[in-house]
Amino acid sequence: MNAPAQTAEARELALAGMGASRLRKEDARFIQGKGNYVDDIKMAGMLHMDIVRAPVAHARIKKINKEAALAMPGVHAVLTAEDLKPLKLHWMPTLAGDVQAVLADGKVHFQMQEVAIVIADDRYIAADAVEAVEVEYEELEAVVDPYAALQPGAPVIREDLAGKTEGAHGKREHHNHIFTWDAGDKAAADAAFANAPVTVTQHMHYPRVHPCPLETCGCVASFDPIRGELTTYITSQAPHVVRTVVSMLSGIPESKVRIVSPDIGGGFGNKVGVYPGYVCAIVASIVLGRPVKWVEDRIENISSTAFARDYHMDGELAATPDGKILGLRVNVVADHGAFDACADPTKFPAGLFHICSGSYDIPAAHCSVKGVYTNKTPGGVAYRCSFRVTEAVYLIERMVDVLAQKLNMDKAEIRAKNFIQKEQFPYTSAFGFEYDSGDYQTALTKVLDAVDYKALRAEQAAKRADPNSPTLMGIGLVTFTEVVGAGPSKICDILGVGMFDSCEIRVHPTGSAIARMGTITQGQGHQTTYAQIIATELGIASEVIQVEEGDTSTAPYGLGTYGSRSTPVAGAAIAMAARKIHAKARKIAAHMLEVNEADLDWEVDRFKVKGDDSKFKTMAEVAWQAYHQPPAGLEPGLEAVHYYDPPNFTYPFGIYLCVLDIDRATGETKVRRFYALDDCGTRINPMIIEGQIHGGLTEGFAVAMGQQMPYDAQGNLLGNTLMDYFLPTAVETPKWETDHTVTPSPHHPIGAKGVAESPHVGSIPTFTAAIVDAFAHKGVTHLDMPHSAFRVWKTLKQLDLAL
Amino acid sequence: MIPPQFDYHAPQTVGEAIALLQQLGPDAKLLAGGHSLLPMMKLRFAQPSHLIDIHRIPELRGIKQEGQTIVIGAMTTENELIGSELLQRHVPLLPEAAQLIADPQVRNRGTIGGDIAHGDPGNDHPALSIALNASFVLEGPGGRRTVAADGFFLGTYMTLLQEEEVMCEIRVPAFAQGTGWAYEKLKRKTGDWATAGCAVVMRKSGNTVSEVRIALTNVGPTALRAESAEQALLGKELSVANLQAAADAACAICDPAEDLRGDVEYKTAMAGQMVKRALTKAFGRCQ
Amino acid sequence: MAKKLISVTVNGRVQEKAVEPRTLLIHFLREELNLTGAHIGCETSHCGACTVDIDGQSIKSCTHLAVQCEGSEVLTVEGLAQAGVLHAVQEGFYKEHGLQCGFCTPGMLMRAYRFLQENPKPSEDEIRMGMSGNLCRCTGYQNIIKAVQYAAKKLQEQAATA
Amino acid sequence: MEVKLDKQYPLDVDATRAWQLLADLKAVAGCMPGAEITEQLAEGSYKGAVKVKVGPAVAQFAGQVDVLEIVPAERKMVMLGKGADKGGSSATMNLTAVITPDAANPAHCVLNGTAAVIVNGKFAQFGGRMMVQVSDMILAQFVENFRQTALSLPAPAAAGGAAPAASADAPAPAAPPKVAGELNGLAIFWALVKGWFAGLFGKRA
Repeated sequence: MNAPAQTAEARELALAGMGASRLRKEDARFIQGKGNYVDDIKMAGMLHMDIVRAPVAHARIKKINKEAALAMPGVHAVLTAEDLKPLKLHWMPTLAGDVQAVLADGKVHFQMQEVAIVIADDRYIAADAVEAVEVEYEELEAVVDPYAALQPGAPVIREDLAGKTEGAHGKREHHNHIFTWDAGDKAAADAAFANAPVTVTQHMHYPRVHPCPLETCGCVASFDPIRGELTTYITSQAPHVVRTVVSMLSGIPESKVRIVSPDIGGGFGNKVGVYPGYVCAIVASIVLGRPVKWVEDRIENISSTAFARDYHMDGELAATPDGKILGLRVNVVADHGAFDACADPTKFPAGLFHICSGSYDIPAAHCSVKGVYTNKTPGGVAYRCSFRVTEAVYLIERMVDVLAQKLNMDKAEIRAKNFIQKEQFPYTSAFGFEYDSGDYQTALTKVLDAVDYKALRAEQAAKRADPNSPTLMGIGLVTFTEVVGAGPSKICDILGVGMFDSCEIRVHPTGSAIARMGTITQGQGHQTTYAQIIATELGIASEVIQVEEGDTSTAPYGLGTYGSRSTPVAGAAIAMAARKIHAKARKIAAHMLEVNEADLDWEVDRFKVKGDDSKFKTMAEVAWQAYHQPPAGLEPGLEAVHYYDPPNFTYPFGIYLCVLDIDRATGETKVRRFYALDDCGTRINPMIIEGQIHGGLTEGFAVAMGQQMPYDAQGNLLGNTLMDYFLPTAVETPKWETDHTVTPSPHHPIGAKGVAESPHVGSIPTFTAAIVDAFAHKGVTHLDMPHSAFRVWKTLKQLDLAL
Repeated sequence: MIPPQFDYHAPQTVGEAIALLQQLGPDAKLLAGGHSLLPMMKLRFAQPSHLIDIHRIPELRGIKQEGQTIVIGAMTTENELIGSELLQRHVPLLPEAAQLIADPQVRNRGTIGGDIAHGDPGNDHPALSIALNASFVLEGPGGRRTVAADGFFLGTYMTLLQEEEVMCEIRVPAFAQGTGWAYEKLKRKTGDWATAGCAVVMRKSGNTVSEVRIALTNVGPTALRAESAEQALLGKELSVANLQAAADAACAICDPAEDLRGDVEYKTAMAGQMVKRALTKAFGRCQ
Repeated sequence: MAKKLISVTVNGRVQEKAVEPRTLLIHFLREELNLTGAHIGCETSHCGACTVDIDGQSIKSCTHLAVQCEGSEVLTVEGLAQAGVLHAVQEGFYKEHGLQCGFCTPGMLMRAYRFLQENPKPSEDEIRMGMSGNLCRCTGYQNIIKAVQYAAKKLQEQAATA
Repeated sequence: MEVKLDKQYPLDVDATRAWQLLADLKAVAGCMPGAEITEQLAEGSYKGAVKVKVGPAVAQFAGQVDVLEIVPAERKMVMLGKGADKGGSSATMNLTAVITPDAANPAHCVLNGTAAVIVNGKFAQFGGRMMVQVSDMILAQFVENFRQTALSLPAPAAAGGAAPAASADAPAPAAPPKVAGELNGLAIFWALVKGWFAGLFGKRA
């Protein structure tokens, strides 16, 4: 493959390493229907589990009658909390330090909560049996509004916490209060506001939404009673964490628990948590000694697995009359549902929300987040974002617009004025984050030029001047910074396990290689991109590098894939492991060429003797030597493991601009143009990066324009099928224009920052900004999502703009 | 989401189907395209103990011309409507409107008869058939009868179709030369029901409206014929004022149910907008 | 309830099975025939992940009974490649990065396969409409459209040379 | 989800007979399409069942009805109905029904019903779109049944006279003509009811 005659450039091209738009290795199986998703897995003697769920949001369980269900042919068991009690498995710990009922223990706390499970020969019988389980409820008053939940007389949601005044994150002030978490310097912020010539405030609700991957959650649990070993195939973004939790819960030694994440049909944060269904399937398998499959349906997925967002935010900015921001204050009431099952680093009950000072040099800032129980589904996961960064970016970008409107300043100008300047990096924010690198102004200029921002504003002014214009034109601009790659284990852990990640690389005697990772791809193309990093580091062609993930028995321990951490953390682990191998290879090459290591140069795929191109050894030759006859004193073989504990987060950023037109007759919105410039540092595979950005923008579009979890006053979820829950088709989805700048991360081995979540995080406030901008001339400073035709029309109507 | 158990019957003729309906009683349901019934069964709202699949009855399929009438078999699918040259020539409203229903795959299964007989105010064909002045041929134990579309829809899921009857044909008068038509449907996304919809069939003489039928989708317990709106236009030009008068008259009969698509005010207003758009488009197509 | 004996040709092979009348086609394919390419995404005929081809039409197999397929020809993604050669739509999705997690892909492919026979030279808007019965959460559709365009071009070339 | 209903139904029945019927819950239940009282638990407290059939969908609610208040002087009856179906839905209805005489015509009266209906579970989630329209249809049929049942009662001595002190355990009236056993049972009849109401109110506005 690498004939000596080839030039270095030709050989580099042949490696398909970093920077190459290499086609995906994953695709061959997917395009031929040979993927291996959880529901594709069948095992001998496998039974099917289905779940009896609560029809109401808040009620006592008076009686459960299993008899009719048990009498049905093909039904093997019906289990309730009473049956799990002896095993102490009727409750389980959550990732947020709370407990959650595995099966409702005398009381249901949200609609569709798990009440009982049925295990039967097939899913049809199981479904029939679920209908046959009779549950008597005594309905209780439900609380769906977090503000109402905090009223003195509000119904007690969590009776199991009666008298507990201390939660996992400090004092509990009220029976429905979970925690209050502060960041920043309150005194400094208050001082900034006290003397500020200009202040603005804005209340906004970031609605509850659901990640809704196309594949729902499920698992196949198989307990071998003879070996005492548990194997579980599961839709998890963090199989190693699941193994630890399962071992803790079941008492089975971690060495006898094998968790496998096979192909995952999209995660977007929905598949981070450990759900009651998984636990029940595992218990059922242990109890019955047979494999048990559980796969939820779409209604169960939307209704009972982890939601995202649901932040009620009050933002305040203090500024000078010419628009220099002096201070930021934020107060949040966070609706966590019935159990605190957020998936955040343990020490951060509001995730990394305190990145909410954004891309701006804000001297003083403070935020306070209050977590509250309601009779809604638990969750609060990072839906295609790094823990609560989406909420943070939304808050600050909205606030900057509010300030611009108050000061009658251009929305691009006010951003430029407050940017953290290129030379300020590394920059420590008022909240204590150390931003690694950035060049916001260059990126902003590039975008404004690309879309001819001035001309757009002129067109908008003309439209506004015309009372008969059938449309309103809105321009949304967002200049966001993300914080991803959680994270340094000194501050980031999950259940006490540091948030490092890992890689093990083995170079085989003939020069091909295998790498095993603690992460798990859900469509990001790890098997393709990880190999590209190794190819560049070791001079081995991507084509002959196998990447394996998701099997806890073979892969080194890792915290998994979410929060854009795969490239920043695992990607770094790959480079570091490869460099250990590279160092050993250099020793072997020096020995083979009978020179000192210092006399060797590395070129693409080979070590060359300085000044003599004819004397070299390729990595393949070195590998053979490593297994055949390593130099004295060197152990044979050519492999390495690296656990990478990042020194810091990475801080990708982007400049997004959206132009849309609102139909004054119907409230419908047409996105005319969406321009997304992303800077994710070093780019490993441009094709995949662009694909990730298209996807993130589309999910952002869905959230901003239509997604909602419509609960009524009694806690009924009124939109939990894909008829109502908005997933856009190719027809509704806008065309995306992408662009980029490259500002590598100085602390990351290959300078990469992570990208897949930026388009989601950044696009959502861009759509809202554009919608609000369309009404800005009428004094509108903010409108809550979703910006559905109906809701937009209501605004048109109120402002007397409806045709 | 698994449907409950049932017995399956696949009659070859309408007679067999009716016999089965008589013999099996109210626990038997006809299965047309299945895209309304099967989801209801998966949710266990509907638990019929017998499904009678009328998909294999040749006499219920196909589109033919009988003099000035186009006769559409009740089991004709939406995509067959879209592809029909006969319809494109004589009743272009149907192929055009059918493209706004559901999505490409569902249009391969969804049938015009099923859409009409289901009696769901969200379905599109009820309003279309009213605007087209269509009539339905229903066959039951007592033989065949023909009923007008206008008056067939009694309430939500309630029509003149008796439990032992099968809808056989939809009979549509061919458009006279110069007829204008339009179906305007506001929806949240592909595959959704209408937030509001309006079907119009119209003729003009000179510059005034000489004939017009207006019907509304999903803004009441049933599809609604907007007679008062028709009256507001007959013999008049399609001026801005008359257009508005017609829209206002249509809004006056709207009684939509609030849901995620919008509240009563929005849906009613949107009905008015759809009426205006449909009338304008239809008038422009009149010759 | 009494099972019904059905005879269906799936990917060219005649299959004779006794099924419960309520058996959904998607379960018949996945559970009975172990053809797990078609997926279950929404179960309410909105997402299209279960799309297969029946007698020359794209159908959502989650809302179709196996018994309704008596005597029918069913084609699934597993039957798309001929003699180990990928079909143009499969090649298109690979070359244009038209998939990520891969869950919607079999349904997308089966719809694209049929759509390009209904409309061999589609415009971009026609592709968006033609594929509007299939949801994808990963790609944002832009590359899926490119993939269909790639396949359309290739199929036309094949037709020309044939 | 909650549906508030506030309806006035003019009846061609004198207030006395209308009230006599209204005060007899068992008989009133008989007028509800698909409803029946299965057991008397106590004075003014009954077990009952309702079968609602809407197109292909069927719901069977079993539950309890309690008469909270009977005020003969005002011809007012307040009741609370609670029920649940096996399919995972529950409903409660708090209904106040009052008969007001028609001043103009002693042979006529108006049946006033105000109710707060709360529906939870599957029906709220998936049937919400239909809730108001369906309850309108049910009530309309109920009223027609009520009307005919009332008319079948022996006419009062002095028409339009003060209401006799009726009570919950007044003798049940003669079995009324079976009009509509369940909703959607008789579509043709429904067409008539619709027509009849149209007659009363003029084309619905």
